[in-house]
Amino acid sequence: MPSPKPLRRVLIANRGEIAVRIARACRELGIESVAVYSEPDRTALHVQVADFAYPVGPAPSSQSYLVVDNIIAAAKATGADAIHPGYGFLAENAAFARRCAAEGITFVGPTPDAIIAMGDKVEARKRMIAAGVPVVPGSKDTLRDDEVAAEAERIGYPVMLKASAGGGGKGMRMIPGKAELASALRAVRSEAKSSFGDDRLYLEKFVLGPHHVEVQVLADTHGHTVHVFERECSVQRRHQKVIEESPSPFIDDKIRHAMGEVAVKAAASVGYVGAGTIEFMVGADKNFYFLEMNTRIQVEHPITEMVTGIDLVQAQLRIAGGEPLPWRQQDIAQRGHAIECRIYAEDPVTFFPAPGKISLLRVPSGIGIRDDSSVYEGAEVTVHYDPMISKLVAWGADRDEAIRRMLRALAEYRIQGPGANIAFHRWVLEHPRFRSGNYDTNFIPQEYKGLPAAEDGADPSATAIIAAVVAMLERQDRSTGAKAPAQAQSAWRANARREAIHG
Amino acid sequence: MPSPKPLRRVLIANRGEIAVRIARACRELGIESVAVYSEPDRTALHVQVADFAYPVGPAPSSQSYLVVDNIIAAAKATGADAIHPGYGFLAENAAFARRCAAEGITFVGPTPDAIIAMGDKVEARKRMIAAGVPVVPGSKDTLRDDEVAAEAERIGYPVMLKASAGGGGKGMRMIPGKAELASALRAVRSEAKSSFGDDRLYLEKFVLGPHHVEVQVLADTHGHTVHVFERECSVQRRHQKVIEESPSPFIDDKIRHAMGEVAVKAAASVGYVGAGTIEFMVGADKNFYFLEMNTRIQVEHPITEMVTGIDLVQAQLRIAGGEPLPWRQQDIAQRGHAIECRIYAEDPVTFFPAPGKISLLRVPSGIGIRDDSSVYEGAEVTVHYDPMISKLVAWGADRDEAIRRMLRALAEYRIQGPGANIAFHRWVLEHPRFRSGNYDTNFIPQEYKGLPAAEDGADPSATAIIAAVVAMLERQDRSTGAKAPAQAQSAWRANARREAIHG
Amino acid sequence: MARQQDPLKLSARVDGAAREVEVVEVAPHIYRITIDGVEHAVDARTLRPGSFSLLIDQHSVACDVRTDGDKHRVDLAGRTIEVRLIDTLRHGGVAVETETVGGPQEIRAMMPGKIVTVLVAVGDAVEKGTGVLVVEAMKMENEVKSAGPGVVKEILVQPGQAVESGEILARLE
Amino acid sequence: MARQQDPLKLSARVDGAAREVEVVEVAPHIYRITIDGVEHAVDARTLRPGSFSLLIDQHSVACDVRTDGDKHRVDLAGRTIEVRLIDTLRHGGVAVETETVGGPQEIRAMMPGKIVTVLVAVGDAVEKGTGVLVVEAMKMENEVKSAGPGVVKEILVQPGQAVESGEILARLE
Repeated sequence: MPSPKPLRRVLIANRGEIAVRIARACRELGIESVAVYSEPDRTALHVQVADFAYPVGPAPSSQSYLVVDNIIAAAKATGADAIHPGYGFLAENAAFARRCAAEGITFVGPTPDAIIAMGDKVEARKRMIAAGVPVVPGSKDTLRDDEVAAEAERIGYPVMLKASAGGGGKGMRMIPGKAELASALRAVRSEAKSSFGDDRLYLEKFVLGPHHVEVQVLADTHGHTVHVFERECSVQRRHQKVIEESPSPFIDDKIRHAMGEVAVKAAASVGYVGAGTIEFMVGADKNFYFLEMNTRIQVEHPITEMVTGIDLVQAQLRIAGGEPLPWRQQDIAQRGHAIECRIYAEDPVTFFPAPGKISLLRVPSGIGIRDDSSVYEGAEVTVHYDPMISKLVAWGADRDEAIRRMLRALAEYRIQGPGANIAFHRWVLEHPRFRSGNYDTNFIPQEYKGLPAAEDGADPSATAIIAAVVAMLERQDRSTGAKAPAQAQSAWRANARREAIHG
Repeated sequence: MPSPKPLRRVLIANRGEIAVRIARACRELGIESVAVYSEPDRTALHVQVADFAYPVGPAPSSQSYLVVDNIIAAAKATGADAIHPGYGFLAENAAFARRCAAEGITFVGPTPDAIIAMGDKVEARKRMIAAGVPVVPGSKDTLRDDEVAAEAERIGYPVMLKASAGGGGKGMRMIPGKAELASALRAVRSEAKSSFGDDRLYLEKFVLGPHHVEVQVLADTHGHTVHVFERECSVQRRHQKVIEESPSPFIDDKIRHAMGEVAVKAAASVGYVGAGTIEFMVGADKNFYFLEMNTRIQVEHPITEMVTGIDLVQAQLRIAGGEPLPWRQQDIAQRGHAIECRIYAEDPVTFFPAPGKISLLRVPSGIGIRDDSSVYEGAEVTVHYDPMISKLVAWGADRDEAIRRMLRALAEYRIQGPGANIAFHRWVLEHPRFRSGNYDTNFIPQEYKGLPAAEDGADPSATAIIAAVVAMLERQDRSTGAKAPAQAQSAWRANARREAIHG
Repeated sequence: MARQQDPLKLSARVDGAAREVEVVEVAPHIYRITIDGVEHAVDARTLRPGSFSLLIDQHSVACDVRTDGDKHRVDLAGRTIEVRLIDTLRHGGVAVETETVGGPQEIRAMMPGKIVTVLVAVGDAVEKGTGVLVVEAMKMENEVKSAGPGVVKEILVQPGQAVESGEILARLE
Repeated sequence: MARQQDPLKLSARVDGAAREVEVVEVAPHIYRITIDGVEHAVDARTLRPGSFSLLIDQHSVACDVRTDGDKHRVDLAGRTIEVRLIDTLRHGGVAVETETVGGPQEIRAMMPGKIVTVLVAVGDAVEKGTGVLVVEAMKMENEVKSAGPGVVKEILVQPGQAVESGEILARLE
């Protein structure tokens, strides 16, 4: 790979909010950015905020964002000297990183070897054991369909079935017992294939009452590695992170620093360069085990930026440009508390994806609020990609202030067209178990029984009825689609007006 | 006034972004908020974000927001137990504060006596001299029209003519010499009358090359006063602040702490309670003089919140509720750097107010960006009130990062309908004198000669021509207002399409 | 007010319950709305089609409403409540239910997507909540469940097939 | 491309300069636009009326355009540029100027507001930039200046009077 030189023009091999995030970091560093887009993404926000844009194919990511040749061709055509992969898509694809090097393009991320070492979950487990990093007991290697049942019995249910190439909560499922094995196997293999183009699977012992706590690391090309503290990611639905916070309310400073040191050791053991995340499972007993390393920027990175003041994406670009880290470990400190709510385009009740054209969008702002969005009013949330609309982040001087600020922001958030999980987030943030800070990954599965019918005290149905009546009458004011009842009511209204004048 | 008790329901006697700001602070503290609105403000944002809303009169503020009886009546009708005045309007009206006390309503601010002592600039000067706080030489008392000329001669031109009740950059004018005296006198008296209902004036020596640096203070009802560091406010146009930053790039830590101590002394000398700001004039020689104290929350308070992590409006509400300050002076620290750009609805070239209905609004967001807005898409910016649309704030780990981040945000900011001074802000932030951090209040008057025709390298006119051509052709796609040339071009287009197919 | 016209009488259905509604327009955009005898003073402004700022007895409420015939989906701060409004004058005071009660059940796609697997066969007996098919959309798999007990009568799709939102996937009886 | 139709020929006026423009539509929303001989590949999408996302030779440009007849006010990242487009086929290649050059000058209100003072009297000689009136709007006073030298012929307003945007306040000759 070419020796690091300051980046001049960076192609962003991604879409959505992370592509917007990277374009912003580039602009702030005086680096030009190149967006790539699939056909339905021509008018997507990431295309509008970048300096340049280039098409890479039709809607399916398997024919556009995942096609290495198309991405490389776009980089050549636009004269990009570097590629930032974001997360997902080609972010943890070693062959792609190697291809970039072969083409003389700087890959903003670790070396192909580090990606292979960590990207393959089974490989990583072996490496970590060797490096003396604690790991969760599980299968030594990947498994064929006919091997899974026996291995599951050996480890003992409940077990976790995981895609070897998986990550970010995708391609994994908890299997409580033999009965659920077959359907889980089918689902995870298909999800692994469609999401990562690699359907190899392995099993891990399922730790009960586990916390998912991850540690952010940064490593430069001069051999320096630091950790940027932790993120608590235990609010999960179907193993999908929904809300993250930093610092973790579960661990104390002693464990915090111990995990940080282990994270640095884990990263250094594979010669890691750039921004990466070490995911740990922390048991109720506060013992922590290495789960996996994500060799890329993380969806939830903003909460770390809010509490440390460090711009992680700018750091990625500077590191890729050959700059040394400007901080020693002791220069990095947490201040206050940050929470992230992932706003998904989904039905608020069924959680089914609910795409659509955004007809109204009012995003909260003001003190302590950050919104990393992929959309704008008039944008289309399509069925082709992840349903994440934006990441809403709140910072507070302490955890309680951050929670109350987030609730304020969620109350201001208005979106029409796609569905959105605003009400679900409010339910979580108002839940005593979350408020106490003492929750694990079982929180949602155990506590969530659907949204409560009414909010404390208020009579939402009376308000809803009034809103509906107003909508009916005001709609007729605009005299659109006048129908029988409309006429009747218009007559009633004319009469009302007359009376009002004479009365 | 009633002995402090936790606030339950706060009426916000204001409009625009500060009313929205206060409603947010209330919600975050679990306090109910009551908005008041003039007729054209019925659908203003501050009405929508509050829990309750009550009308206070027609458009002119002299018949609505400034009418004490209407505000008190609104508080009674909605059962508010406290009133937050924001800034401007009744914020520094001692009679109003006294009336609140008489009605048993908590006034979120200092005592009437403190308002009088500081609100009257001439009074304040006397008090500060007595307290040993350095002040700018000037007239001992307010002046009649026939006295001004003689007094100006005595002090020596250039002089500053100021409204005794003035503040916030309003009701003041620099007079270079005798010739300009008459017109300045007329203008300032009328502005003072219309803005403050009090046209008393006084004169001050005009300090050359001055910096406007102000210090934020907080004082509780238990006798504790702290300062929350400074804001540099020297980027002014017609004595109107346009951009503020914190920390000040002009002063060093020694002066920073000295000013902080003097500010605390000044506030304590009048038994100040709540949030207030001591404005200083700092000469090129770094000597500083007390200018005035604003006995209210300041427009530019967010930059202090960004660097200290202290929510000043929440602090006001807690103090009014009788809570002691939770910090000692040594607990308060500055972290990083924050800049505020005031987005005004004005013609980008002439700076004349340019109101209108907002047909498009795209507000920047993402890392380090805060927007305190008074509008939404579809809202009307009326001619009746201040032209400020929003306050855009950028935080960075250092001053350079904050500036580059703000430039990124300004590049994303899109608003159609009213005019906006986006391009002007970009000009300031890109100006070497601003970038150097070594600028005083003469910066704009001396440097600004209108916006540069073209930006570095780019050919904006070619881009503009292309945009115009597209607008012309796409407009005809929507076949609106088809006219002669439209027909011609449509024919041409039909032909083009045919060719494209057969060609 | 001394005199006034007859109020508009409506029956509102929300959360299964029926509520009596009377509406009087006092002035343009100003209404007096009575629900089960409880009167509310309402000041209603349309910010844009379907988006409103309401003042209900001084309470400020922002809401968005999607109207489809007599069905109104009301979004209150992220919480969606469906309200049906029936003009009782028109229906002689009887609210007409249009939802199918009982009878053969249709399993429909909740969103556009691709069929991953069919979990049942024709003739299978299913319980309420039994998984019938797995649909993939937006890179996530979603199990479509039976809304009630029944027997699979017909399966109209097969794995790999793309389906539209609302499309009928299977029939039960 | 082998064959193509005749390009649309336009004359563009921006910053006083006239520039020759040729437009060829290659496909819907895809144009080849030549300005003074320099060719640009343009992919233009309308996000909403007057708001566009352009790709000009791979450069991504977001812009908003307000069109009034042949005048187009183009907003590029907060910078406003006025462009006049004249169909040269229609005008035989001659761009017609409509701005009044010289002649009696009219002083107009730049915004709605209230007259605070009149600074001149009929018969006064004024220079370019001489203050003629003071108008208050949005709580700020703004001096309306003369755009060129002349003599005050007529004053149509008086202090305290409310004026509309564009209203004529005074005439010079």
